[in-house]
Amino acid sequence: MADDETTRRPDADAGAAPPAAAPAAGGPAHKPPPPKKVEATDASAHPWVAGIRAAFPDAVVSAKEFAKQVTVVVARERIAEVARHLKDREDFRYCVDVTAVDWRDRQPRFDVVYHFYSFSKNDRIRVKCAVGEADEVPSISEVFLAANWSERETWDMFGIRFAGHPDLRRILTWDGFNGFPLRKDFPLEGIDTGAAVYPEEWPEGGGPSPDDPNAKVVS
Amino acid sequence: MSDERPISETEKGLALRTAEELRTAALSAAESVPVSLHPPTLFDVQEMELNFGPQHPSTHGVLRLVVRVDGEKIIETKPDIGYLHRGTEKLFETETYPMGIPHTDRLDYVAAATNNHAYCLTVEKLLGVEIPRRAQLVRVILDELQRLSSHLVWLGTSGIDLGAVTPFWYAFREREQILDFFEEYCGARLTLNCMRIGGLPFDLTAGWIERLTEFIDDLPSRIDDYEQLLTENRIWKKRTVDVGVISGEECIEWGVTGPVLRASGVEWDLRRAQPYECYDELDFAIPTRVNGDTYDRYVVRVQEMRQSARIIKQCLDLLEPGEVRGKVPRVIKPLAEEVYASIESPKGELGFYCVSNGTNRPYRMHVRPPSFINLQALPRLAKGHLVSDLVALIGTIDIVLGEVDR
Amino acid sequence: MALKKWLDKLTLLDLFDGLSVTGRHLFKKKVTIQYPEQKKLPSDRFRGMFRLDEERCIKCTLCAIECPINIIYIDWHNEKNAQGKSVKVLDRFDVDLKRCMFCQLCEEACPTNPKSIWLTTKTYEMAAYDRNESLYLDIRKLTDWRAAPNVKPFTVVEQG
Amino acid sequence: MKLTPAVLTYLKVLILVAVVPAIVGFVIVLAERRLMGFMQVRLGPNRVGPKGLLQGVADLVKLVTKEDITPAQAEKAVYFLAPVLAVIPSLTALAVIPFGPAVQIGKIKTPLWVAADVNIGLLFLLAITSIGVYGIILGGWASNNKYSLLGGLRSAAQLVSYEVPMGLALVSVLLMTRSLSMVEIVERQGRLGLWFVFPGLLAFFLYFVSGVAETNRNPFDLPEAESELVSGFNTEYSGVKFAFFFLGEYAAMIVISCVAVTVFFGGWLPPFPSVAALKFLGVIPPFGWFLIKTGFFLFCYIWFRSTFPRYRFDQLMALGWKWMIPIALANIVIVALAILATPGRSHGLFVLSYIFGGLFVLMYLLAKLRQRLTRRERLAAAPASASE
Repeated sequence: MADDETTRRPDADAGAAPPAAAPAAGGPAHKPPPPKKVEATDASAHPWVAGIRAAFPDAVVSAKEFAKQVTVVVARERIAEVARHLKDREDFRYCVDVTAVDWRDRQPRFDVVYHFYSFSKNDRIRVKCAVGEADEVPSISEVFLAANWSERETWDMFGIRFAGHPDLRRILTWDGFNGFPLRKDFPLEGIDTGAAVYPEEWPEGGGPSPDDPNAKVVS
Repeated sequence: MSDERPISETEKGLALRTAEELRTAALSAAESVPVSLHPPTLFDVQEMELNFGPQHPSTHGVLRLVVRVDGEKIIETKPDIGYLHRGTEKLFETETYPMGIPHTDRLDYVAAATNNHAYCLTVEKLLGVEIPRRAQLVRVILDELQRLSSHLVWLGTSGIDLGAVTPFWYAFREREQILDFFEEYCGARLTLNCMRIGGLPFDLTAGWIERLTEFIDDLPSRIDDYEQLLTENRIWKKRTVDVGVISGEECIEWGVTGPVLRASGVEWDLRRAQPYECYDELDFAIPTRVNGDTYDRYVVRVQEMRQSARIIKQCLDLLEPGEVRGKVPRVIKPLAEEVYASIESPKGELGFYCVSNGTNRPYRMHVRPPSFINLQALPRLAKGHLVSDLVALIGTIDIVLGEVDR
Repeated sequence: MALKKWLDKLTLLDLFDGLSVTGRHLFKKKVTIQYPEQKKLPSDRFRGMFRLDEERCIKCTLCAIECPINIIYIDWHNEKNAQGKSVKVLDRFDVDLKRCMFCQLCEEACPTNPKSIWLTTKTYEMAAYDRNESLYLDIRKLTDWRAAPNVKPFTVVEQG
Repeated sequence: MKLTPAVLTYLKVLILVAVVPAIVGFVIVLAERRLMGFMQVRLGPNRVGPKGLLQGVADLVKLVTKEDITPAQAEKAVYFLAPVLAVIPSLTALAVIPFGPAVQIGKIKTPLWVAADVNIGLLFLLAITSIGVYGIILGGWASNNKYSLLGGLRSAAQLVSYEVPMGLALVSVLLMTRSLSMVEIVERQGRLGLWFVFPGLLAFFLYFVSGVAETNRNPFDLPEAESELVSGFNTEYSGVKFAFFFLGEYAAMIVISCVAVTVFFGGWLPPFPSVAALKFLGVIPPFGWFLIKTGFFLFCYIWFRSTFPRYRFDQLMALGWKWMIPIALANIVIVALAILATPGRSHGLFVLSYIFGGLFVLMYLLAKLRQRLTRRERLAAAPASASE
């Protein structure tokens, strides 16, 4: 990212890069990229990635670079330590964002995605970890205060638990909401929580009568 | 004006320090704020829970704060958000890339152009396309006009929060004129939908540039009017100086960006740090202040308005005839990749994180909303202040609930 | 320095400055428009009420496809015209205006020239008492723009 | 029926109770909304009647016909009593205001323009206006709403603390007049040929600021504070009860303006009654002069409201106790010294006028000059700014 096209090391692939956990991560193993098309390149030798690997030899799963953005996939258990390492050693002091991606048919199902920014490098790094439905991710809100709400949002929208989060409650939906809206199996039109009555479904002035089996108490 | 000195690199709070030091510093700063900034009362008043919003005139939308107060002193603030949650991120996943642009209008609805811009920039980065120069310049003009109008809304509403009703009308007078320019350019005043992937939907209309030049030349004198009403006013100063002080390091720790960060002495602006479009060619200053209180945030925003006017003028001078829409395939099918792009919106860093799976719809489109992250710092800012200050603080971090709740 | 500050403070200079601004504006020309009597003319590109030209429409349904919220409903069937040619005839062309967000993507998608569906009608007074009746545009309402007094036919906006 | 003094008094009371609400409804509310509109580059209400003149009537009809809601958990009796308590003192206080000079009717010279020319007028006024605070406190408390309660509490603290500087400011005027009677205060100003605003410049300033605070108006409108407490003490009130609070507030504004005119601006007297060249000003009747002056102060109220932000609660108290009261006390000493130090006991007042007036004008000009210079400096020093 800080390096531009010419100084990038496209094929300095020294480390044994394990197969990408995510379909998107790593991308299909293309031949040397055609001149115009932007392709992802392996970034295992990138100094930041090397730094993480040096500190936690078992943490880095894979690394790639696309559009001058470095993505590191790390082991789920190590994410908090990696975040601390990035903040301490690499000066990534600003936690931009925490979110997740749902790969419905993949095992493990989710990717939790972190973006960190370094003021001195003026650059971002993306850290990902694969998370199963039953897994808990170590919370980085111990490392970055800024991650607090973002992690809550990720829990709210995807149902990914963050271990050690001080206040893991739903944030955008209401307490007691059933379901995780941004999962791919959550219907786009929402689920009927009984909280709203749509005129398309009920006659004018209608709505469910008290003895209607579909009528629900607003949660 | 004497404290507007240049800030050295170390003072920016960017010196390398360990994470632990920073976190403890931020936490201890939050802890060290006494529960009461005001001397204790004669009588030991029982605590009371005050429900602030969601239907409260100065929560700028549907923000709800559960405030624990002792008399009028705030002991604890708990924001409760989500009243305006519309599942925008879910909507993006079901629609093709161009169809997502109108939805971005509804995120930060007082700054639709910057939202469009960030979205288009993300998809363009994913595609690896360059947009024509004229389109870049017009995008910058639209961005800065939007920044002006957003700051004007902020100025008016935060004035009203503190009881000064008149700046609101003056600010909205100018904002209406800016909206007129938007209307003439793209046909809408608020939900603009004024950018397309690969450029812009239209070229400028005839005479638009001349009228805009006239308006921009007149703008500084209008800003002088607001400043004459507020900047030196003793009541305004009393209400804002030393209210909600936050240091630059704390801002970074909380992830706070935008004018709030710059008012705390960190000269960081994405337009300068990671220039997009043609910001690297333009000559503009990044206003910063050092105290990090509400008054400094006010000054920074007002100065930013002046700088925006400057940027627009430069862009108008640079404008040359040409294409406004780059070569983008009609059906957009990017690589199965992921990309994050962000711009400096009026509220702070507005980013889009897009994951594509090679189809014509984004697999995942995540918004990094500045208001949402900035709002996190509100309990920290409000601690120990009075209920009246809470109103000032909600105004000063400049949230738009459409963006907070998405 | 301190003396100067006290001077300002004691003479309430800041307050008088503020009063002078409002006092000056007391006599300024007012900027508001008295709405029902005076009306603001929208710009040429203003996105307002929908109109459809049935003759120009080639029934390609691109507008319905491009609509981000799927509020355009089109049905058509083939019919032989007087020359014995097979032509498409619209059965239904409905726009659910109450959900429309006036993004103009349908107009952009329209392949005919001039456009068969357009929003630049300079019409913005769309308030209605019955949202299902008045804000649901069927083909009759969409096409009788010629009768409506303040609706402009499709025009190409001059570009600068 | 003979026009005995008693009948006359009844008549005057009737006029005060019937006319003042009408003035409030028709003139002040409309003027406030129109003037604030003008200052905010808009027109304000101009739909009801010609030029919006009947807006007051429309407001009244709206308030009277509106549903009068009492919250279920409210303290009913107090909730009902509070608006009454808010409006009665303000109207009562008008009784001692002399709107014009005494008039010769037949053989007796009767104070036609004042409902009750009591010799303790000023004291009565201070006493009766401070009752008004009960209406607000009780209303805030009885509504059983946390915002209203906060509004009531603020109001209690504010009104009690601003009574003090207000009273002290008026005391310095008492030193000049040596009488508590409102009529006598005005007549003494006429005899001296000097409005008390000149020797009492400081006292007037203190009085008017406290007066604005007393009436809960901007920049001291903390008990209401729409943006903080959502109208504070009257959040739960609607319909006629709200109208009473409304009326009380505006009547209090009128009282404060009337007292300011009477005590400091020579009541019904034309400007500079002793200057012969200005004798032609007498064409306007005394009551006319009174109205013009009162109108000016009411305009100031509106002007302040559209210009200033609102103080914070603790700052308001600090201003009251740390600044206003000490200054008021110092002012009493200054005035007393000026009266005692000079022969004739009135010469000192003139000296004081020159000192106060000269000092203020000089300081203002200096400050203005300094502002001009620094502004030019600032513009010169900031070429980066787009304001050139």
